[in-house]
Amino acid sequence: MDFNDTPQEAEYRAQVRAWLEDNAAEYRTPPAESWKLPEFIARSKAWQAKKHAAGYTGITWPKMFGGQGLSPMHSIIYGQEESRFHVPQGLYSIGLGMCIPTVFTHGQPEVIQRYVPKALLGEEVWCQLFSEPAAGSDLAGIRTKAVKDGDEWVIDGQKVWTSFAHASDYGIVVTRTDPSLPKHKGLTMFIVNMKAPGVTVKGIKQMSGGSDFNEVFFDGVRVHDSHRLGAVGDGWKVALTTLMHERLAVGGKPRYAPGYETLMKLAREIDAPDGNPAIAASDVRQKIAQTYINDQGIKLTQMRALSALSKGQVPGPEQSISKVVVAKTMQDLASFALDLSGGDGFVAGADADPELAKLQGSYIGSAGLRIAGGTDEILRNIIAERVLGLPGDMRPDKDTPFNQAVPA
Amino acid sequence: MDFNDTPQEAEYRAQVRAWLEDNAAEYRTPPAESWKLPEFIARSKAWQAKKHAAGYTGITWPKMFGGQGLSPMHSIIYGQEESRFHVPQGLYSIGLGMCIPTVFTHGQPEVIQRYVPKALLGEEVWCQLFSEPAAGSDLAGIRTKAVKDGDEWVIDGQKVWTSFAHASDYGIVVTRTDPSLPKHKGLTMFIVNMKAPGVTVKGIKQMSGGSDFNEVFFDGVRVHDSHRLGAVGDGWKVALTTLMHERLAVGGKPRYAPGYETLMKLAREIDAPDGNPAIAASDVRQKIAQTYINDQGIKLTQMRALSALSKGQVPGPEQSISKVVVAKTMQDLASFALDLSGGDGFVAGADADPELAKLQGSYIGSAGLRIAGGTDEILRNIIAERVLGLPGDMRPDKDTPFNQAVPA
Amino acid sequence: MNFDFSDEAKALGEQARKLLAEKAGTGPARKAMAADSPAMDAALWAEISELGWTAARVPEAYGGLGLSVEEVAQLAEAAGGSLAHVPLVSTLLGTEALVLAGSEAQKARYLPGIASGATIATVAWSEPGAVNPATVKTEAKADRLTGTKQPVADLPVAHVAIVAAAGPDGPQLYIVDLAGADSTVVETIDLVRRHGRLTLNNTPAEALGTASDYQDWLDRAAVITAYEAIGTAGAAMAMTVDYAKTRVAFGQKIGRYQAVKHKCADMYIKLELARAHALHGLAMIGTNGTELRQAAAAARVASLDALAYCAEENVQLHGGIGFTWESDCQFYYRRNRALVAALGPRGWWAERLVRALEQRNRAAA
Amino acid sequence: MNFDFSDEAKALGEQARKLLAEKAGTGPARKAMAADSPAMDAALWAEISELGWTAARVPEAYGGLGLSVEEVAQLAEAAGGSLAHVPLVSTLLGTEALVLAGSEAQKARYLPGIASGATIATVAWSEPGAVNPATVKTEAKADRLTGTKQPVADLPVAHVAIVAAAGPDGPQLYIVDLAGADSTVVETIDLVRRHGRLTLNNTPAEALGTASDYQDWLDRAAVITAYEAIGTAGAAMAMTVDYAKTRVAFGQKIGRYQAVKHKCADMYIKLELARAHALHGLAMIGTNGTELRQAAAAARVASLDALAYCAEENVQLHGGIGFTWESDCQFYYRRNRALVAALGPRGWWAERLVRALEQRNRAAA
Repeated sequence: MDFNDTPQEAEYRAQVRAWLEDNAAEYRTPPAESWKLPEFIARSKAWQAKKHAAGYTGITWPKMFGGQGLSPMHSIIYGQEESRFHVPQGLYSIGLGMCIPTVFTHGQPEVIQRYVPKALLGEEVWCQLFSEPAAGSDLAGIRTKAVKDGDEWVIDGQKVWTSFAHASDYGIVVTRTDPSLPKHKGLTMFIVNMKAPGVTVKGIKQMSGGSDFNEVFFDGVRVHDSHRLGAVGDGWKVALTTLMHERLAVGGKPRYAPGYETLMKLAREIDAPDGNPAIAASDVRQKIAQTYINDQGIKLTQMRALSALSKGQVPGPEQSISKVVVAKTMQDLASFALDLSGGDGFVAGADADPELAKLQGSYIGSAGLRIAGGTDEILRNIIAERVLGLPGDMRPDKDTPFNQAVPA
Repeated sequence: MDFNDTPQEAEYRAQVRAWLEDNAAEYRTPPAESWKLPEFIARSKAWQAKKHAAGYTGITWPKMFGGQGLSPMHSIIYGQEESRFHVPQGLYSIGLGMCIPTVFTHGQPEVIQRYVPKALLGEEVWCQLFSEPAAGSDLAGIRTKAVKDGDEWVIDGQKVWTSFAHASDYGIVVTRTDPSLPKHKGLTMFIVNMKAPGVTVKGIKQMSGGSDFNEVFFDGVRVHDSHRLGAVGDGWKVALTTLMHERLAVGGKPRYAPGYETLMKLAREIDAPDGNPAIAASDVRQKIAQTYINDQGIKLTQMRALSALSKGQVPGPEQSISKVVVAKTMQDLASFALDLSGGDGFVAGADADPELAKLQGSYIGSAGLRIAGGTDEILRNIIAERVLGLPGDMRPDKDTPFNQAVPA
Repeated sequence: MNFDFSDEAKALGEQARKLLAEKAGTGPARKAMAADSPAMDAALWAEISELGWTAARVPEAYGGLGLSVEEVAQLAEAAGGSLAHVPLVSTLLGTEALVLAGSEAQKARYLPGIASGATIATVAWSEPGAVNPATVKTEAKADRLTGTKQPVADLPVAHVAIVAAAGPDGPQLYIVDLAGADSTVVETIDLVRRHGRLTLNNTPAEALGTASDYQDWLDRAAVITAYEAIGTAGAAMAMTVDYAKTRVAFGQKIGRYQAVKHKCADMYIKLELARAHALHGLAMIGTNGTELRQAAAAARVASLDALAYCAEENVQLHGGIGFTWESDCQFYYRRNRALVAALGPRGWWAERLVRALEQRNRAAA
Repeated sequence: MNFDFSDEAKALGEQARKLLAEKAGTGPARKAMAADSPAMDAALWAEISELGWTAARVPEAYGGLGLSVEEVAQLAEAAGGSLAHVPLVSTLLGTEALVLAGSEAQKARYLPGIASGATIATVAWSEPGAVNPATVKTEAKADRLTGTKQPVADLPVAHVAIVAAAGPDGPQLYIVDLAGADSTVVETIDLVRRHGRLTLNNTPAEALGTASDYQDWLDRAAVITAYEAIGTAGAAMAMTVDYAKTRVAFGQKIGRYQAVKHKCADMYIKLELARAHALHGLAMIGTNGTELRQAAAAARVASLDALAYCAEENVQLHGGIGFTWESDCQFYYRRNRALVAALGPRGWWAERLVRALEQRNRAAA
């Protein structure tokens, strides 16, 4: 048992590393101040084009769609190496990670030809339009409707929690095309032009003050039938393949989130109630131990999955515990540490103490992380049902026509 | 605000105390060894007769049924004073607390006349036959059936968790008299003679090794229709009034269960990992604090309810949190303290250390307390639904004929 | 047994909750959150002063109503539940210190103004690097104080600060007149309640009681702020319960799911435990009972636990919408941190509780 | 990356689980619980010795198979999951000490017998009043030990005990031949596994390695017993999940209720975290990695947490039936306490983990 690359993996890693050394030199250190949106987009596009030319895009995609036809392990190795640099990140993760695989799996040939190459090259940005105000955890409860009109469909409704909608050229959208069918049956998915008339994008301000998501309003937006993904009424199945790609993404702790070391450092500087440094207090030490066990346990669990990938196997279900552990551990750690720090941890920006400021950000941010991408409650359901085989919750509306379902 | 009796309460307490001083002197100290069943029953009967003669039985019952017609506060004061002595306890608590009130509320006059006085005098012991192997939390799922045969009913089935069934003369039993109706509708309650042919009582050994409950088997047991309690098909409603009497019982921590003082004492004698006495370790101190907050919080909550009673009001719903807090606190404390004590807390009888032995008993016993009289889960449902007004769980079988219900 | 609020206190609480439901709440809190909004709701302050809330605890001899700490608790709970943008709890805490430990002259100087609402008080114990009420480093020399106090709740609107500083026998309270004091605004995680920094540089001050009075005041302050936290936690719980009764997912009201409903039950359980200990604290204050120290510390710890749980799970059970700026969840989530900072962290108070229990056990032995 | 068991270890584990599913489990455990039953299942012991399980870790030079600690972990998990009434884990822990720290002569004397199954080993560190592996008080003077060891797992059937005693440089291991030793049976909360008291009164013993070897052995023992605990916890979880899939209440399988299903999910989460750290420990043993101390301590703590939770909630989710003597829930509930006692409590290991993290941080600085 070891944590080393196989010879093939080591070779690929060396090649990636050499290329990054030559090409990502300007990103060796973080930017002095964070980029404004236009600069972020420009830099993202330039970096994607560079990667594309060198063969580091679509690493796991089939070659026929412009990909490299390599294993997930190659993609992970590239990601590990790239993460040592501060290159612009995130603009393409939804589009290339989820939207385009859905397009080339379910789209018609001309549509694939039109959209996939430009997306991979980074020329066009994509977003995913699934969640709605009344359909969060219960994704199949969406109400945005699409009505056939000749060769076109007319879309009306509202989506929410859409990342990068304001920077996107296209999106994939799930709509309800037949409300007389049960909720999972009457859905259809389309490609939509985000610049089309009738599309309005509005930023959502979060509790943290940041604005990472958007609301998107559709008001009589027209889409040609050629831009349908999958058959009419198959939207739920198509959406599931999209979401499967999401699940493969490793959901660990946010890169800069505080961990047990933060508490260890803080506790050396703060007095416990008995006047000794807090690091000597056993309740603080127990919290350090628990935080290490949770955070490091998830990292190690991810390594188990990587090992399976490395052997060409499909990872087991262990991964599904990742976010539910990481998010609550973040909140508990931040709460404990801020408690310990008294008034200092309550003053905004923590009076220029960067560790405390990070903990404050983590206290707010973790509340969102416990929800985004599946709440703690939904994830426990998934673990219990898909991993342990327990029966699903009662779903009284499952077989009722959508337009006749009455909440129980 | 004070914790004092009102003048009327103080007068009653003084009277009770004087009577107990005169009459319970032999019970001032605990018995050298615990009584065997026949002695326990004999002593219980003698003590009950003495109380009855002095007017301390049926304190809250209407006078027409032989009671004293006094307030719940009087009953509580009597109980508080009696608990300072080690009188035989428990034989009549189910019978007089739950069964007989059901009998005099729902029974026919001749039946009341026949049974209530002897029960109050302690001559006859009663038990309650509700739970079944397939009907624990879901009490309305009982299957024991009663079939009409002329003026009589014939009962077949099995009950479980019956306290004192082996010492009882009579019991009240819920049966299914019409399985073609939905589960709550087809039930009927009867008085049953526990010495009748076809009644078999078998003790249940618990995980603790003790045997506080019984299984009761009914094999063609005949009951005259005059012994029906309430109308045919009204058994659920009748059972609810019985259970309401149970709810009024204050469900606090078992009298001799370890509390925060136990941990405090233990931690002075044990070394923490750093070599200092464990009482100096902040995680131990936090556990002491949390145990105090939970246990004492429940005692104080009960005092809030008593204050309402004392003012002649109906206590609020605060009481409902009692058992769910107390049982888990017991388990957590016992587990923590036994952990702390290493091998010593694992050796049976804890090598003659009475504190550790008590903690071991508490570790096992608390697992039962978290279940008996409503599991943690059922109690949280009750708090959420009855106190906070949240909707009930989905009950797919609620309106289905009992004999056609298929588990979802 | 009479372990309950007096009818008078209940009536005042009822009045307070009714008025604040109308004049305060998350709507006004959202307005107050705006950077350019006033540091308090002056109209509301005038109205509650008029109603005698600030006079409640002030003895009649100083123009007050001479009511008990039970009334103060009711007001604190109402203020906490409504997030009222007024320096009521700060003033009540300052009043309690003056009533407990003030000399005749001090009472005569400050209490009439407090009773009328003209004088706003606050308390200042927290310092950079001093994480609990026992470790204040501000120095007192010949009735002059030197040190930095922050974050101090409601400092931007206060006229007088009750300041904890290291006195001859350990930390104790001092009175500092804020006219002309060096006071600046300090931003905090709580965007509604205003906080400040008070820089003391050989600043004139007057000792308020003894080191022992400071400890006694801490007990009273713990009980009063426990009620404030109970109010805030109760409001967060009510918001969760309301949402669980109406929000539908998977064809059911989400309140039908045990994951949701059991969290609501746990909120209620934690709140009831906090209420029990806080009431115990009030009873001990009212009867000069020997269990005040333990009751106050237990009330503080239990109320902070209830508030943290209610505030955090309120966001969680609202799902995505709960994490938006537009949602009211953030008010409780942020106020949670304000109330921890207001009187020192859970751990310190749990330690104080255990020490009180040990002392009682030693005394009983 | 190859962070996984070897195929060989997996195959041995598969064999062990299969055999023990047939020959051990709660049925035989119930028979073993009877007071007059033998102290071990001799037939099963003969069979597993025959299969080479006790030989797995013994080097080939001493008649063993020379396999790695990965195989030991697989066997420990299978033993823990099946509650097998044999002294397998005790013998594996003793073997590990001999392999790690034994002299040529010591290995030659004991390992061949262990490999063949003729020699049963156990380890004895616990003492009355000594609550963790660092506080042993048994005295070592000129290769003679004086003190009392209890509870010692499998002592009634063991031939040799690896005993921790206070040596010249702190606690370390000694070998005590149990022929003629003063050993009595000690009843414990675990009614299946037998324990004993070993009274040492100037008893001949031989030092096994150094004080530092004792610490290294503790790391290995923590990883091995973590797998035993994972096995037991996994069996308790499986019992809960099976019940939740079949038991019906209120017209639904109880596994549909989120209160039930989320507890099952939490069991799984805790088990996976324990598995991750235990595997980390194995990897560190296999590569002589610098993170062994922290990995071992984390594995110990995480596996004890998983076991306590699975054992306790298994009873809870079975409801009334789970609390009966006839239910199998009690085996896991009681074994939970045995595994805590086996190598010292959670708190001590958490402290050891933090010290290891501090040391690493200092080294990195």
